[in-house]
Amino acid sequence: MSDETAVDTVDEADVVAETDEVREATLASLTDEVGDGIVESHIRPNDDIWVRVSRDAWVDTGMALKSMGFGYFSFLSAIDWMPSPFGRDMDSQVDLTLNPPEDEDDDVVMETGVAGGDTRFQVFARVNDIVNNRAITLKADLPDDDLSIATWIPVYSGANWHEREAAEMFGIDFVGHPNLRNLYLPGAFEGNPMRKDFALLSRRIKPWPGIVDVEPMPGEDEEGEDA
Amino acid sequence: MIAALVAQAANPLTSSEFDIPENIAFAIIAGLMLFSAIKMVTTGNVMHAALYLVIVLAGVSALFILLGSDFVGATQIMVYIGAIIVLFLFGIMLTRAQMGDDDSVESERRTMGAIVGLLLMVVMGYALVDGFRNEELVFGEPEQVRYVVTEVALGDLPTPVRDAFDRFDGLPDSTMVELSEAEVEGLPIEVARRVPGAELFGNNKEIADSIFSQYIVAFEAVSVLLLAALIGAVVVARKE
Amino acid sequence: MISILSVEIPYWGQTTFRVLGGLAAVLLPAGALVYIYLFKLMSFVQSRLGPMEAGPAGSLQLLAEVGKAFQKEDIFPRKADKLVFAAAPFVVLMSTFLLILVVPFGPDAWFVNLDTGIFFALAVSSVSVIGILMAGWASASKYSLLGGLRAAGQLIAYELPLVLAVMGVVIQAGTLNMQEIVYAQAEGEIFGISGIGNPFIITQFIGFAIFLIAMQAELTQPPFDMPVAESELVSGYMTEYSGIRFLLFFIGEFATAGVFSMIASVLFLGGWWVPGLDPDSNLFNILGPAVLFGKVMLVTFLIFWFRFTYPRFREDQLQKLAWKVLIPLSLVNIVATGILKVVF
Amino acid sequence: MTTQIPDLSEQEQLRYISQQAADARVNVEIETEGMTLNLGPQHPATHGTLRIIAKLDGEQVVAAEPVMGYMHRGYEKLAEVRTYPQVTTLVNRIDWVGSFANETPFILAAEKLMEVEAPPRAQYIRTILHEMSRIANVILGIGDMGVQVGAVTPIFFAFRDREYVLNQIEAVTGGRFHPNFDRIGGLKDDLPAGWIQNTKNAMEKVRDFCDQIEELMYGNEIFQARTRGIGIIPKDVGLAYGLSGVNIRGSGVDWDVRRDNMSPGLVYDQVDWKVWTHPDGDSYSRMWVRLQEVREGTKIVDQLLDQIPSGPIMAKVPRIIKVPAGEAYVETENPLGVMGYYVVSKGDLNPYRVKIRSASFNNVSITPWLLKGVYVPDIITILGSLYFILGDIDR
Repeated sequence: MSDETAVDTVDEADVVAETDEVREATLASLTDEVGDGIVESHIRPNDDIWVRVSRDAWVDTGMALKSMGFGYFSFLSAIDWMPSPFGRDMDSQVDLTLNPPEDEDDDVVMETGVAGGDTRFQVFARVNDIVNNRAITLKADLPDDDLSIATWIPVYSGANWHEREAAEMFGIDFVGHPNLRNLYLPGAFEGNPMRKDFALLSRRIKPWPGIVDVEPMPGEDEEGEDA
Repeated sequence: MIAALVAQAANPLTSSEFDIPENIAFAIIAGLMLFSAIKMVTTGNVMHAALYLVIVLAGVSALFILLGSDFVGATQIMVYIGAIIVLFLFGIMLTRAQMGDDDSVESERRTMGAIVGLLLMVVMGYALVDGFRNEELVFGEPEQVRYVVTEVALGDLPTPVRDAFDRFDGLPDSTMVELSEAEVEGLPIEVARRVPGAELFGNNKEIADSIFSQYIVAFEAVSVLLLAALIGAVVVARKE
Repeated sequence: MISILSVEIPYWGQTTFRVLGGLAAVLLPAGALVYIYLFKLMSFVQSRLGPMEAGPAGSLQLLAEVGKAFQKEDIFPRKADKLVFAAAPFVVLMSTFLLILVVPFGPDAWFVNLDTGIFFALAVSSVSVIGILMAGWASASKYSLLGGLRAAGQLIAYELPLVLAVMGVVIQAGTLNMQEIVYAQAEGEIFGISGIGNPFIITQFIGFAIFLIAMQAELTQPPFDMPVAESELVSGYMTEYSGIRFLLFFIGEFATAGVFSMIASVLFLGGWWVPGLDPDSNLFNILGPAVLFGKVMLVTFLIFWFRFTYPRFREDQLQKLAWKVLIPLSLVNIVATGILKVVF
Repeated sequence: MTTQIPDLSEQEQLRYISQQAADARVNVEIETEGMTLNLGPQHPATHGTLRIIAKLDGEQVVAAEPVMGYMHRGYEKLAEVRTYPQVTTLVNRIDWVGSFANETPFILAAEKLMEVEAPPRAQYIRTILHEMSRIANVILGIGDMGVQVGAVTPIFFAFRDREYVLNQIEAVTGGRFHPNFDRIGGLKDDLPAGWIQNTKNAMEKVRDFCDQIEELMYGNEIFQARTRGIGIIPKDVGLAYGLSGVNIRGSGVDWDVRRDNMSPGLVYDQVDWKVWTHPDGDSYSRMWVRLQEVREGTKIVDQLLDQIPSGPIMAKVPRIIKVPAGEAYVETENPLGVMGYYVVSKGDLNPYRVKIRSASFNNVSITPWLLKGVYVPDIITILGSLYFILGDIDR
């Protein structure tokens, strides 16, 4: 998942080199603070920085970042890396002919995104340093048998609602959260809707029409009739 | 203008004509007051009790107005309904604004209360009767009565009446003037018509006169007392 | 109003006339206010047209609204205190009808010529508080309760500047009788210049301003409309009302605006009298109501202008305004008036 | 690890101090029986279906808790089963008052993953439309604030002048509310003839609106009395809660994504404009900054209109869009604050995961802290000055 570093144009290279320094320095100072809490990191030059930390270092990393000037809390959420067991089986036939699923093999391979990952669920958050215009995306793996992580509320008060949302949507327990009730869903709702194995009911009932009307590109008027 | 006044004066409400509606009104008001007063002490709902009290007090005010003392009537409305009852309701709403009957207002000493009330009524009734024992209840013959004297008849007035007009120099030509009964003796009704019910009590002028002359000390004493109560209330409320 | 008829009318006939006259004197200005100001002027201020469909330029909209209210279901909240809930709008409206009693419409056109007219008016105007508190409590709704409490607090607070503002006029006129206040203005003179009389708005301008502000608060109109603040308390004490009872509150609001403006016109603008004309002229018995109505429209224009453009105070700011600004100012006004009265 | 302990305690100190400040606003001296007031979900003040459970002591709020979810539509889940172009239709409905601005960050994120860039003309038009939807939204927010404080007229002015902007958006996109006009790699269509001049006229009217509303509302003593010193958000509290846009600039933080963190695909760096801040952090300062932003917005639009280059409006992108695997986060300065999309792609037709970072969600999350100790009427003005759209909270 690290092929984004491929730079196509030449003139961008010097810009890349320059901004890289900033981000490398950020990463370096974070490493100083957190030490071996950092599992993996990834820098997309001139764009963004991802750091994966261990679950135990989650709060420490947050505090370290805050002391480094990343005082702005942007968001916190989670991601389920397990491919949906339903795949695209409810897509319309047109879509499936146009874009046949690439790997037909039945064993579900779990691939994780930038900065890697080992487990199914990953918590990720983003904080900004608004003075120096830096931002960093943090990730932390959650072991499959213990979906819990320490709350970030003592670090960033704004994490409160984000954690509640992640808790109800993914079933993650934020240890130390004062009020981990459902934010959006009714109190008695069963299931965690954002998990990949939570079926989207409307899709199960009625197949999606799919790409029925691909609009012509501007300039190539009305040529796409054959679709 | 003159014609109108003549018409007004020429069609006075004779006593018999006036008394019927007055008495009917009194009966209605008194009945309503009695009913409300009884309901007020028997209802189990504090809010209703306060609202029944409003009816009683409004009835008192209506009776005052019926007797022609509209100043006292208006004061009754302003002080009791506009201020005190509003305060009651305010307090009730702030503290125990619950719907329906409140069992805690049921008191076991109701009979005691009734006895005390009856005794009080007897005492007050006796005081009233005793106080007016030697008074002859004569309507319309106090010392000074209000009369409407019309302009057209001014020239025909006997001297004492003209003197009375001189006394009220500066008043419009035709207005209500206060004359003693003797001064209008024998005047034709077109000239001077008694304003019904406008006896010399309960009007602002007389009340002001008596408060600021005869009862000035009492009035000031009460004012100081009220001021002290006000300051005390502020001190109590602002516990430090 | 009755006495100008030279025929003999029995007492019950007079009473009927008075009741009908009272209804007309309250409801006609209220309707005019709602259509001209609330529907049309407000729309003009807000760059829209307002009602246009019912009748020419929407002139029958008012009837349509009343008809609509009559058709609606008269809903009682389940936990409401039914009797009090039902009676509350009538109490509010009753206060308005009691107010109209003492307003003179011409030299001989009045309902009751009370000696203590203005005092009576101020007294009965406080009755509407009871109705509002009843509505707020009996609705069994928190919005209503809060609205009722706010209304009571506000109405009590502004009763004072209202009364004190009137005191200046009373001192200057030397009477509480509304009719005689008109005469005092018609026959008065300003610092020796006679002929055009002395509308008290000139000498009692501070009083007039205080009276208008306090009146605005008594009417719970913006910027003093926290009791019905729609963005916080939905509709305050009127929240649970619907249909005909809501209409009664609505009528009460605008009828009271009209009647209060009548009182303001009588006190400060000379009532039914027009400067330069003889107040004793029989003409005013016919013209008087129209003149008064014109003055009412002037006063209400001010009220509604504020209503359309001003945001609303907070409850504590409103109380501060009453106790710290208006009341001291009106006391100063009274003292100044008293001194000037003695001096001149 | 030892070096950060002083810093850490400082942070905690700050948090403690702000918490104390919030507690101190509650008058605990007079104890009366509390009352729980339920504002909403259907309430005139919440312009939508936000519900606020407020525990009152008299008219003072002891604790307030917003309850959302009455309008939760699950766009993050729905986006996972739609193709990339179809997602714009969904996200249009997030902040429905400034719809076009919702599309921009998502499209930019997809473009970033695909490593395509829209042609310059498309970038200019995109920026213009983005800014115009900002204007259309913020105008309404200003008028709405008038309603919250009880003035009925400003909202009508706002609706009237917003219409001019919406007409222009409609003239390009064909949709007043939900343009759905942004495409990966460019725009759906070019500008219609005469649009530039008409838009300039519309901007002129918006500037007139700003002057009018400044006189009618901002200059009013009562408005100032209702908003000054009310709902103060200190800088660091605002940052910790992730407030963005006007709400953080009203607290004196000079941070605007348009200027500081500009994404490729928008051309805010080509024009001359100013980021306004206000040091007070109260309701009034937020509304004041909002008004200045509308003025700046009209300036931006005017300048961009003068500079629009000619050329194509669509880059070469395949007919059926498959986005290469990767992750990208793009945020833009939307009317309500910073809106960002964290898009995870696995090289498929559909995004694998879309995290929508909507501005109002963060902005409203401060309310439990902010509403503590205020009076009931101030709840309304504070909420009005935070200016949120329910769709932007619930998504």
